[in-house]
Amino acid sequence: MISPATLSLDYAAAVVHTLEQEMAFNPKVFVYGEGINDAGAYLNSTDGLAASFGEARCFDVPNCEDALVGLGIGSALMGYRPVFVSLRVDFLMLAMNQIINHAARWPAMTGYQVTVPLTIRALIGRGWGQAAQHSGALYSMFANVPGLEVVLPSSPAEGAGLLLTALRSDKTTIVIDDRGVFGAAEDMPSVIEPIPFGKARVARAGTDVTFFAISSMTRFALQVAEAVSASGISAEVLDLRTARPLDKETIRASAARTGRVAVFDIGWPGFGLSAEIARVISEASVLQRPLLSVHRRDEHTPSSAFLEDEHYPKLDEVVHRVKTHFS
Amino acid sequence: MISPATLSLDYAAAVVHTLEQEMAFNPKVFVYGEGINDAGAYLNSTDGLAASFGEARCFDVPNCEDALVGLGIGSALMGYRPVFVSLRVDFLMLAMNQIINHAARWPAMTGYQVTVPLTIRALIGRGWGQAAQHSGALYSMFANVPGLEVVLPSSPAEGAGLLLTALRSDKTTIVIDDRGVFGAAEDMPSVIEPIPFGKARVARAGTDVTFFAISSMTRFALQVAEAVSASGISAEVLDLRTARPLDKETIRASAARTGRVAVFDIGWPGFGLSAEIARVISEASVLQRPLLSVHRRDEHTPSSAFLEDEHYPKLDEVVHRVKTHFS
Amino acid sequence: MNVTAAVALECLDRMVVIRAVEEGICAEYSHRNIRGPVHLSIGQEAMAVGVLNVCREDDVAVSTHRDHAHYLAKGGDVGAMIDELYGLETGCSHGYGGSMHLFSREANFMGASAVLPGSTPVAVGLGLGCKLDGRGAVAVGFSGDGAADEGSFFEALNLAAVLRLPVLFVCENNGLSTNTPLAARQAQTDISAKARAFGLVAETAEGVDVFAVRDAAAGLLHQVRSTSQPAVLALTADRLCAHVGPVSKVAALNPQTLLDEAADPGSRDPIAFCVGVILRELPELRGDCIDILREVPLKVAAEFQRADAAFEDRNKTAGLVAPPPPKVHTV
Amino acid sequence: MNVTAAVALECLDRMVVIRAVEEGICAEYSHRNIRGPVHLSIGQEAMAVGVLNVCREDDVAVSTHRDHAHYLAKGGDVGAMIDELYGLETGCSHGYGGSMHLFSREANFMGASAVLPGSTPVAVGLGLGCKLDGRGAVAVGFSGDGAADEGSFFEALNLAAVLRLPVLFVCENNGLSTNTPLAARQAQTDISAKARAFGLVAETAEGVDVFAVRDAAAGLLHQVRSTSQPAVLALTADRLCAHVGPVSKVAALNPQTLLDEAADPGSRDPIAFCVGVILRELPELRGDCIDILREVPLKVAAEFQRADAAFEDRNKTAGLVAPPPPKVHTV
Ligand SMILES: Cc1ncc(C[n+]2csc(CCOP(=O)(O)OP(=O)(O)O)c2C)c(N)n1
Ligand SMILES: Cc1ncc(C[n+]2csc(CCOP(=O)(O)OP(=O)(O)O)c2C)c(N)n1
Ligand SMILES: [Mg+2]
Ligand SMILES: [Mg+2]
Repeated sequence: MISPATLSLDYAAAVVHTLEQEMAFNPKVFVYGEGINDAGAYLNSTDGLAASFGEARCFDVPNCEDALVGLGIGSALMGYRPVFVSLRVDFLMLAMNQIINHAARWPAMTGYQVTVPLTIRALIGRGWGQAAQHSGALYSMFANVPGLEVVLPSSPAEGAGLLLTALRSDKTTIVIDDRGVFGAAEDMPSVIEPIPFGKARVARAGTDVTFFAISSMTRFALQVAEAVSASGISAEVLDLRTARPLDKETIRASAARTGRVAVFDIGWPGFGLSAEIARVISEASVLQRPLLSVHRRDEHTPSSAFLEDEHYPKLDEVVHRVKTHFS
Repeated sequence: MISPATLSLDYAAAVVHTLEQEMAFNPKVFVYGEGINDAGAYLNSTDGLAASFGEARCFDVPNCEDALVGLGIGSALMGYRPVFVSLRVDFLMLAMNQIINHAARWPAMTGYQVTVPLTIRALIGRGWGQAAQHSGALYSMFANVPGLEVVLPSSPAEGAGLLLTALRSDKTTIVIDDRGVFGAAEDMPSVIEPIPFGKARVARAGTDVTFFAISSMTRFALQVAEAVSASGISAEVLDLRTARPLDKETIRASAARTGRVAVFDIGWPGFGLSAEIARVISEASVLQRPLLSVHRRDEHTPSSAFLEDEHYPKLDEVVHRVKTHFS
Repeated sequence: MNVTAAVALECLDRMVVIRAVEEGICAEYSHRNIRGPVHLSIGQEAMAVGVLNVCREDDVAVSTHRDHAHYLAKGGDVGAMIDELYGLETGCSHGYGGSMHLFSREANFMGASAVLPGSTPVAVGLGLGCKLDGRGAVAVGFSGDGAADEGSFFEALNLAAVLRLPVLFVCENNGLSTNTPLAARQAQTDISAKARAFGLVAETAEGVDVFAVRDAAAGLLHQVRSTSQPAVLALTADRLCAHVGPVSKVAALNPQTLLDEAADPGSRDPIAFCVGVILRELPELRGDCIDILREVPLKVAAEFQRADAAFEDRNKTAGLVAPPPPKVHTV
Repeated sequence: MNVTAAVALECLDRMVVIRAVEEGICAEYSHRNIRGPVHLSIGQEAMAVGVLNVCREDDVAVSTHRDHAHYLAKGGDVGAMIDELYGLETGCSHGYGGSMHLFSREANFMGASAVLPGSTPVAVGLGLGCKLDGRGAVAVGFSGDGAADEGSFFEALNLAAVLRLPVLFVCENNGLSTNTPLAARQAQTDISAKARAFGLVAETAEGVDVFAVRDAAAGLLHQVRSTSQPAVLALTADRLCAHVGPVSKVAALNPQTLLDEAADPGSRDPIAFCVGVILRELPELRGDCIDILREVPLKVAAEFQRADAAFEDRNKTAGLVAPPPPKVHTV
């Protein structure tokens, strides 16, 4: 059977497809996670891997995040390319000693004689009343740390290409799978090509204002851009793709060109993405207008559907803010 | 014996003095840490507490950071005011599940019906070849998180007043004791007064440029300010004191006044203090000159005295950068 | 059965309340006014009720993602819990907690963590608080067998033992973490034996029999309270429901079905088991049992109706869009 | 003693190399060209040498803050280690690691973590790598008794057991974590018993006798290698030095002193103990022992001189200010 040149896949299928492609290509790649081979586990993003490659290359493990990251570091030091899947980024808090003190630092500690090519996928996302402990977007604490790469794909095709780069990267890479980008399908080449880290994508061209977005907020930013175009505001939307490395050049060039910027973040404001973008811009140039940051409320996520709704930015309100702020 | 109105204390003695004052005043306060009652433990910053208050109120514990923070959270929920002392902030990575998912979130999870008045002191600091795992300044990952307070005193008197506020605060507070502020003594009132969080201190008045500094970098910034004053640059030095809450008003007012800012940070640049300050400024006003950030290199600390020396900002170089950048 | 008639009925009543609330969730969930993950305790009610029935009111408890039974057995208000499930401000956590973070200051139910094994270290701190308070209260920390995969679980046990804190760690072993069996996660599955190796007093008991749980818990609580040393109670029972979501695997509460099922002394349904023990040992309580089985569900159903109406009312101003049909979330 | 003359002398030689390097550190430290915390292994040499002497070259090892003995016993280069202490680019970690992060790719010494119990989970991953490689190599993870306070230590043991990984966890119990005794930190101090409760094969052996360590390690390594199941070896010895800093509590290496001390079969100095065993069981090796004790320190001293000169040289361009007199850091 000849496979078609283009496939239409949703995020989960795109992740599975990419893992299958790379696992077939590179026998050093393997995947593991808590309950990983359960039906529907990880929102279907590991479906069928065990069937295709055997349970030796896609295996279930006990609940022990710290040891599980250690498992990845040690095998990575031996030349393997482990992929640890964590159902929620919040659960990685149990593994911070291994991630920050070990995965990120082991290369430095040896004078850069070793690499730790470990990939950690972790889900984040809003909705369904999961409250404070199950909806965190704790990615900026990783993005602060040298030695790590932090990736936040905005769509299925982006997820595929960026994951492939993670799998091939020699650094420990945290790939944040945002529930907000699951669901809808998108066309992509059947042979996935890697998308380089640190290169933002122009999701929409524009001249008056730049929207820097990441993860599921890219779609949100595009919606805002559409909405304000009617008022004569031409917004450029940049999908940053990776929070570390960050595409400083593109950020600065676009900011210099439009002189007006807004940041669309999935996390908290303080020491977060809008802060980092402000730094990147402010270190090189000046703005004509104050920076606008769009982000979840600076508090832990409530469970109630009513409160949760208020926790996240609302399209109408943001559209209104953008209009008054920049026009 | 009448105690003098003013005492001259170094940082460790100031911390001990503050703890003694508050432990005498409030029987709910107790202190614990690994090896806490060893001679010279924690750079002498717990000296004599067990002798004064008994080992029930200053006790040694096993090496188990996660459980130790849990110990603090649980007793705080019962109305106590525990103080956990960690020799290095890096070791708190083992306790991130308790700190981020529990201490910071328990109030939110209950709809703010409880508070977690826990104080965690953790040392950071450069020097003595301690390499990557013992010299981290991992405070910005705490400052990203609602529900936490993050305090970085710049001197003995500041350490005393800010610690007192931490001990009385109803939130979980991380107090970062920077080795760079130990050593020299400073005068302070013998009865310590609390210093409010979120209020920056003008460490030096100036008109041309604002230096935002924190922790031991305040002294460094003052030295730079002195050095550039000879070239006719009048620098205001603001000691931010707390990274969360941050004194947005003062930051914005000073930035608006001078239009030129530099940030003197003890941590890494990405998603760090200079990022956050850039955000705070950019959200309200514009700069006349690009923001300058002074920080350790964006890599893990090497051990070698030669390499370590290059890892941290050098006075001469920074003075040169400030002169060319702002004049 | 080592209890008075009143206590026997009290235990049954509490279990039926828990079951009725969870059956209410199953019934109402598809209407999509309850929005959020729910981890039911169907099959596990006897563990919560047995332990907490012999606790003092001023003993403090903390729980996990599967906290309904613990909250209710500790004396948490039924209506406030249901309001919480509906996301109302009148909920026991003011709408911030939802199913996984129930809280009741009055009942000394100090909350629940949905991250493993997060509430276990917190229980150690509660134990320290109890000890410092000096009033003889004990902290009870509930966890599952999956939490005992995590290193922090044992770290907490050791710390409590070293500091001699009055903590009863109750590990509810349903043999599963989501769908992964215990033997695939722990090379040695005897959790009490591990606790003993860490220097704690530890026992294993059958968790389907509320009276056996009660006896085991009473013995350990007495030790914990009198010696100020922690103990572990490992209980085994079956999760007769999905890991998460409104899926029960037992027949709905109904006096006749339960009386039939109660005839089987090997039943794994703790309510049928309890009824069976009562009928065999105190047959004169048959009528009381039937009353409980009949009346409790009615009262609970009324609470759901009230809360559902309040949700609709509240949503008139909020105008939330109904979510898509509930998917079975695996975790 | 269950070894050939050659192996006996090899073990002694390795221990003397370790001791000589650490005595060199003590001698040179006050000159302040070695800048950084040093955790010596004086008193603990037999544990490192006994275990690693029976390892294969392709077995991989990781260690802790107290890593000198492990690095050297695994075959790490002496000169490269000393250069590392002096912060030179020629150091085994190119000056990035220092005393606590020695590394040798050639010796399959994969590094060391100075955060508890950080290298233990890493050892589990190395074990997985060994298993996947399928060449019969084993991962050896060294830790102290203080690391076994931490939950993550047991989590790692369990994971290795569940996944059936070839890992030998060597827990060097010197009874202290900085200055806090084991009994003040663990309610039950038998670390092997805990490991067994987690389903691992575990043994305790005397860590002062290099030959006893060797035997115990050989037995466990054979099991680990042939069954691909992890094991724990808990060893006891005394730390005859400060926790950190250049403070030795034994007499400096000297043939006569050691021969005298060797007469005491209860000596806690592993080198004296080893010499004693050799003299009693293979008295014809007396001359070889004396040669080792005399010559090794000279060779090592020459390396210090070379490195010290290189430091001075390098500092001509760097112009580092001499640090204040070394303070005794407690951790
Ligand atoms: C640290 C962490 N890892 C993974 C999860 C996902 N998770 C939620 S519930 C659960 C099962 C836990 O099993 P157990 O402790 O036995 O409780 P049970 O669900 O059986 O009551 C898992 C793995 C989590 N909540 N926290
Ligand atoms: C997580 C963590 N907590 C605390 C420390 C501080 N610390 C450094 S060495 C040490 C003692 C460890 O004892 P042990 O594991 O027995 O090793 P030993 O020093 O006895 O060789 C401690 C507590 C640390 N390095 N890491
Ligand atoms: Mg379970
Ligand atoms: Mg020790």
